[in-house]
Amino acid sequence: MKLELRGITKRFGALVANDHIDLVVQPGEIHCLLGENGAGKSTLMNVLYGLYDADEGEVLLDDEVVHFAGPGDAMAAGIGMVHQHFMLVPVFTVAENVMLGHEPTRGGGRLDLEAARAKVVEISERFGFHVDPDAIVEDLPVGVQQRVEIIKALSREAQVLIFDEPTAVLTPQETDELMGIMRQLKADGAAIVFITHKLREVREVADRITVVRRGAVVGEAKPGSSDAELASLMVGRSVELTVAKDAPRYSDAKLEVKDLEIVDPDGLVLVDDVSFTVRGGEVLVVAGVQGNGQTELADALLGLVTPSAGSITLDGTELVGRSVRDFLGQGIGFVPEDRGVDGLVGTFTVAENLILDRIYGPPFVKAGSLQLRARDEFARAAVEEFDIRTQGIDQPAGRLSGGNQQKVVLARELSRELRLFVACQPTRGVDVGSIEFIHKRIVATRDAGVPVIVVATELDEALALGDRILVMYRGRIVGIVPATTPRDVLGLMMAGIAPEGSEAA
Amino acid sequence: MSAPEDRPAVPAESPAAEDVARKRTEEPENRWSVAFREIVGGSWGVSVGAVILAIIAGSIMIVATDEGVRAASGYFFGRPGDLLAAAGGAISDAYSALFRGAVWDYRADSFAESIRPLMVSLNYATPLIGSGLGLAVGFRAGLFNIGGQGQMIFAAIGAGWIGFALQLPWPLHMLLAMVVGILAGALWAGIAGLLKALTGAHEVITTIMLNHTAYYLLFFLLATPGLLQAPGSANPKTPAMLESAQMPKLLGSGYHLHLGFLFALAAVVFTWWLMERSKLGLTFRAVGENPHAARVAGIDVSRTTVWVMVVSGALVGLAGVTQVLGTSVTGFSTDVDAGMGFDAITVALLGRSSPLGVLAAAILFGGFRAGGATMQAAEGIPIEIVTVIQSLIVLFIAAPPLVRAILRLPKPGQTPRRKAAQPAKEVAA
Amino acid sequence: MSAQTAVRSDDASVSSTLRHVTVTSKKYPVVFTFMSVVLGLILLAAPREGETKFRFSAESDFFVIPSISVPAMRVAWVCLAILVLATITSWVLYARERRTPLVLGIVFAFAFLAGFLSWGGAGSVSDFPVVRLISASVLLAVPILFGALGGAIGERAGVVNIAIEGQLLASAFVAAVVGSITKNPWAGLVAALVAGALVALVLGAFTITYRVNQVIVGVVLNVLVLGLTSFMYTQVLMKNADQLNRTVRFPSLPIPLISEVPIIGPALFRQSIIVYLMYLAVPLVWFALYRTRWGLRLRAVGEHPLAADTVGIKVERTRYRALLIAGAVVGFGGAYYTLVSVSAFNRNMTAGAGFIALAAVIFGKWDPVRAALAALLFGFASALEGAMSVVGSPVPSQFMLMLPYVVTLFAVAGLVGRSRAPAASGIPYVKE
Amino acid sequence: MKTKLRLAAVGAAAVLTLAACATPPEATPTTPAASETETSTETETTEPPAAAVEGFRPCIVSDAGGFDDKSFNQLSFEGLERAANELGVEFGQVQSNSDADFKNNLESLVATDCTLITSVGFALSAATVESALANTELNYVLVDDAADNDFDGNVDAPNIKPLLYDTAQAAFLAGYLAAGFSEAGKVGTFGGMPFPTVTIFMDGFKQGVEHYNEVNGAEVQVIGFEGGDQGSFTGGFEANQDARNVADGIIDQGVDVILPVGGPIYQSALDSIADSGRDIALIGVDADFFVTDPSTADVVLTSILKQMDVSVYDAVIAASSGEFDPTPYVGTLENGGVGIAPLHNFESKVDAALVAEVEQLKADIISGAVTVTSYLNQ
Repeated sequence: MKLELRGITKRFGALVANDHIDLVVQPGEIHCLLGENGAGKSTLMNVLYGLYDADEGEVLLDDEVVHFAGPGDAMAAGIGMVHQHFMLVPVFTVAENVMLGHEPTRGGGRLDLEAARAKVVEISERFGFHVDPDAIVEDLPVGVQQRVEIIKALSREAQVLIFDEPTAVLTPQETDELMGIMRQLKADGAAIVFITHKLREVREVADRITVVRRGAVVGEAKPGSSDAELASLMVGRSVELTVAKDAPRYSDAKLEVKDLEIVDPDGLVLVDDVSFTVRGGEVLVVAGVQGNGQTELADALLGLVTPSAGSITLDGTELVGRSVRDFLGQGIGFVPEDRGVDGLVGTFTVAENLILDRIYGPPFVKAGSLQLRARDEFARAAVEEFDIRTQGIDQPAGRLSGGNQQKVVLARELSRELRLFVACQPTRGVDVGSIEFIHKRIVATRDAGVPVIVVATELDEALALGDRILVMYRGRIVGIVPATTPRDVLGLMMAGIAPEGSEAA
Repeated sequence: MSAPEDRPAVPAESPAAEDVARKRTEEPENRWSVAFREIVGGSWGVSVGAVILAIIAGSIMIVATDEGVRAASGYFFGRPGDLLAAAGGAISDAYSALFRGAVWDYRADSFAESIRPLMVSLNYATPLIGSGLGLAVGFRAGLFNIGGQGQMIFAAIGAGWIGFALQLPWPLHMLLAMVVGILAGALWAGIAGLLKALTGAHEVITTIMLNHTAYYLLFFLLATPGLLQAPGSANPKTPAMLESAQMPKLLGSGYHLHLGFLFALAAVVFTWWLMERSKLGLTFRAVGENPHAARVAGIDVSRTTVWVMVVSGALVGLAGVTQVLGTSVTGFSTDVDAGMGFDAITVALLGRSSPLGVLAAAILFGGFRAGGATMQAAEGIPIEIVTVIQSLIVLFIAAPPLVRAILRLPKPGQTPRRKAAQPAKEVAA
Repeated sequence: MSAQTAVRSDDASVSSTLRHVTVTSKKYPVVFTFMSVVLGLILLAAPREGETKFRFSAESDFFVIPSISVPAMRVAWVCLAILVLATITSWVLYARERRTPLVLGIVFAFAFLAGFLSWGGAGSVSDFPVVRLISASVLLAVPILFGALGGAIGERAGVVNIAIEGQLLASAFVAAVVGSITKNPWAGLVAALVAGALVALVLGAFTITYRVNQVIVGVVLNVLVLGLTSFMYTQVLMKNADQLNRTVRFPSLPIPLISEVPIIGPALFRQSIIVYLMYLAVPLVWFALYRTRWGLRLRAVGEHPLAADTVGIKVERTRYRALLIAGAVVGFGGAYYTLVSVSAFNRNMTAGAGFIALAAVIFGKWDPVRAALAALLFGFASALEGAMSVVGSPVPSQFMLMLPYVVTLFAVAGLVGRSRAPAASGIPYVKE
Repeated sequence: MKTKLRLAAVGAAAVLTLAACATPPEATPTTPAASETETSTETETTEPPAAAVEGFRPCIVSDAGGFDDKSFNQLSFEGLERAANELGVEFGQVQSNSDADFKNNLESLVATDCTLITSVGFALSAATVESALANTELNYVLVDDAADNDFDGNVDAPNIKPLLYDTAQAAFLAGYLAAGFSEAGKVGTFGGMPFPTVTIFMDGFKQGVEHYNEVNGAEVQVIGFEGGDQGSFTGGFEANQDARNVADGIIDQGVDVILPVGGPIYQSALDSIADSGRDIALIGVDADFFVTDPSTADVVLTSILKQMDVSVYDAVIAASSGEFDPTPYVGTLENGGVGIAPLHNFESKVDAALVAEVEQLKADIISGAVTVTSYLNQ
């Protein structure tokens, strides 16, 4: 089926998210929509999918104008979408999620679970997915969850498939597999829209590339274009693609983690016998596919979870069993994985968020009372220093863009006297400009002699930032390797295969 | 409330120029224009509309119960004017009685007499302020404290016992009774907080159960000689509070209003300071808005939960204390809470959980309670009508679009506002 | 390669390859210890004499099981011994990092009850009718159970229903009026369902369409319904009680054969149609929620409305429908008041049952079956209070009246603990 | 958006419709309830009321029970309403929701120029005294309390007439009658809440049964009351499943006479009796149920009368002609303020000898030969 968008314009109040965008996708073609976070790609696709009404313009399927009142219409017309934030009900099983909205029933509205299971098995066998139809979605690794999304789209015989930033949460291997799946779908005659900001992937699979910036199409690129060409087209200026950093100057071992074990309430061992050390002036990247224990390990480094065994010592002080506040008091800076959930109170102002973990004494609290002047002075300075784009320090933090939210968290954590800095996926969902900024700050922290731990799921980031890379798999350390390790070796490690001669776990 | 003179006259020629202008005049522009808009097109208009709508609904009920109207409706087709006149008369009689009972008795001879209803309203508002603040603190911290009844009862037990059983000079006696009462309220709420912190038991369940438990416990204490029961009496009622424990009347014995009202006002200020300016309040709000982020920021969520309930219970306790030491000084019985624990939920919600909002809502409700009695006494209007009007007001205030739709009020912010653009950015991101 | 990240039963899933250790909780032993101490203190502080009689059959039973008399204190001490043994076992298991089996909890509960009842009924002329205890538990639970089912449906769809109390009261009122006018309980029942749904409609209009805070609307609706029904009761019903407030109640319909089964038969199967409907309602609601298309969509809307929207489910419409059905379910509970329990409406006759139902919803972790069990537990505690007061137990009546609430408090704190609401419950769905 | 508005309009309309339903049916001017009360009371007082003095305005304030409590508030209200109607004067009424309302409600009545204010219930005692002392030119009637809050044995204000009822005396007779009537040898009672005004019925009833046992060497048992505050209580004054449960529990013990005390909860007992399928007699309280609620005609053995309507009526009539007499009134068997109602349908079922014994017992109580204890004479 051929998909065509003509002059799509979508406004949110004064903001023009999509400005007369035209796009044509032919059957059997992968059309890449390349653009930064916030360029309006997702908005465009949500218009196409019937989630938003376009203010102007029209959608054509096989040269006929169609109008979608909601996603139901879009799906019925043969459009499927794999959402960036998975549209899966976490407590449902795979089969339930796949059938939701077009459930096979036996008489009286009874669900035909058998049929739904069979469908899941059938599709997953067709593409070699290996997905258990009865697994609860929230228990599945993200990679598998994404397959469920794809199965969901395919189960409705979608002929136009939209992939919205699908690789953000995948391992390199999983990404490769996804590329394979996309090619397979293309061969089956599907029209595919592939939304991303990752240049490597674009060059790998795209048949055509459309670049959007600030809501408008800025041009088409050939699949053969270089990274630098694509990047400058996307951002509008030339971009530094690597992180500039000096050789590390290590001091003594500062952080020592020994035989750490973390058990969840059901008795699953999420972090299993993990030991490592980090020296001052060193960035240790904890790499791995999401859900392999890195989150819990990082949480333990702030006392958010109490390990069932093992020790964490910082400069010789044992921290296990202490409260989060004690951890903070020891000079640990922490950037959580999901800033919206763990990093910020969205309804609080920027100023309030900037002091949120510094309220245990002067200068921001005296005699139980908040010191507004000190707070606001600090906030203004931080906004300046970290280039936080906000209308003012009284703006609710939740209203900021992702990159600026992350800068608020970073500003709060880095403006304290630190003895350890832990950053979990610090650049997730952040625009290119902010990524550069955040990377620079992390490197600066390292250069100041602070031991730094970065949890990363993207190999690019791991390689760019790390001095050493610790790879975790199923709660255990696969190996700790230097940052010069080749990508494919790291990829294998992330899948649990230890290379010859790596540091002992 | 004046016209927004401070509004910048800088024409927005280019976005950049507008940006600069905005930055420079940010504070005054915000404050004045927002207030102006709210009064004209926004929430004030809606509030007035809500009251009007609720009063119309109340009128229907008033007309339905009025004898004169019923008589006139018997011969409606003969003389329709009579029915309308009777209905109009009944409605205006009822609402003027409400006004006379709640705000200003224009029939009274002297100013001193005329102002008395307002004092009655404020007196009724006193416990609603305390309990409303208590619940509001809970709401802001994400806890739904339905336990106002139990906490007020416990405060009453504590304050009441001190109030008649000890011999101390004023004001020491009163202050001691207050402290004990407030602590008792805090303790009873703290149980729910502790249970939540330790076992995760949902506060809605525990506070409901604690309400009933406190009620029967009070009943037991009142019915058992030697405990709270007035000596020599068989009735479940306490003796009168000793003079030294009472909250003196503020304007002489002719008026209801007592010192408790000032304490309630102090509680408004305190709560504002607590929630907006104190460290503890910041942790309360952080836990309420986003417990995950609060934890990461080093805030002990469980401990904060207990503290929230304790503070909430203490404020509700203040309401119980003012009832016992100020309003029902002749002794109290099992319904000392007077349904305030539940009314407080509405008050807190109507006041949007802000201290000033709670104050306003409490005075509104106090006025209804005071005026309701006059409406009944003078016009024989059933008291339930007041309840209905009250709840309709809250419903309508809570749903501005509905009020606008019915009354065809203009929508606020017809001119594009900056705020409108904000969520869009998020969407686009 | 893919086999390692994907999940399949033959291949090892992530969870199965993770090491597993046993986690034990101190909850059971602590609760056991507490309860044992309580009974021990009661027995020591207030020993009583005489025998306690337990009756196991109703008067009209086909099979009559003889009543038994037991020496009260001796039995009570034996029960206490059992409690102590169970407590010790539980601590030992905890020390050995093993979980206390549910069976032990059930044994403990029974022993505690038997001990407490033996003590309470000592020397009384009255006996403990075990059959009645069971039937009263069920009957006292009826409005709460229907309320809880309705509440669970609403919350599953993402609407917190604080207005259960209002729905119960409104439907009790309407059932009384319509039932009295028509002299037909069926008409009253239908009217009650409509009334319940109508209150739900108002709730829906404000919360779904106007996105008003669901708690506000619920709380206010309770007040509104109480005001309106009290108003109508005093202004209309009281003046025409014969025509407007005297219903013909549903008769009790013994079910042939099973109603003759000892103990259970007379307790559970000599009831009115609404009680039988309740027996059916629990599995039916469970089935509807978990096994039908309606239920799947409803739960999806309550957990992740955006996801539901993206697959073409109309979120608001689904919520409205769920609320209306939930309101009708609550309506059954309201009808019970005036069409089964008592033949007339009176002011505020629900007396807070809706709030207990709300507690049952949470207690039951938003699951219809568990919520029903929670309602039954409350019913049981109330029934126990009634039975104890009839035998003239030495506990002051105020404390007896407290019993159901204290039991619930302990059950919630001791046994249930943290619960997880449907993710989108209480949050209006805003689609820009 | 249009559909949304429409939906909301429907919702609002639903609310308004509910409100509009409140219109009482105009076609039925004489309501049975009202006419019954009239007939019941008219038989008891026959003297025509004197003309009221200029400006006489009787008023009444309830306690938290409200005027529809089917108990003292309602009866007092009916007495006042009848007096006012006969006098052709307007009257004022205020219903209290709680303790906190008493003072203001009394003041509201004072402000509407009431000349006689009737307060119902012990809870209003202190507030009434306060109001009476502040408004010495007005008259007050206080139902069910001695208006003696300092317990010196005297009424605290000179312009209050306390109305008290030694209901235990009447309940004693009912207990004796019930014990004699019972074939099962078991009679039962339960109350709404353990208030003294409730337990006094249960207490007198129990004493009556015990007296019967003593006199006749019988062993009739009382189920549901142990004395003091211990007994079966429903925990409220609503006729609902809680009340049903308590009634069912007592009936299940095999009683054949039951005395429910506390406003509407007798309705639960009534339905409980109906569902038990047995012949169980019910004893009414406050008013003669046979008259006030004809649906009880087949089961009501007798009623323990507490003639609040009559004494309030009498007090109002007296005050209307300027003859207000603040002497405390204690309703007893002797002055007819309390008593037991005729047996009506049970006349044929009760042994004439037993009726005679009850009559004799009444005389003995009046003469003091038999003493009945209650909180009023302790």
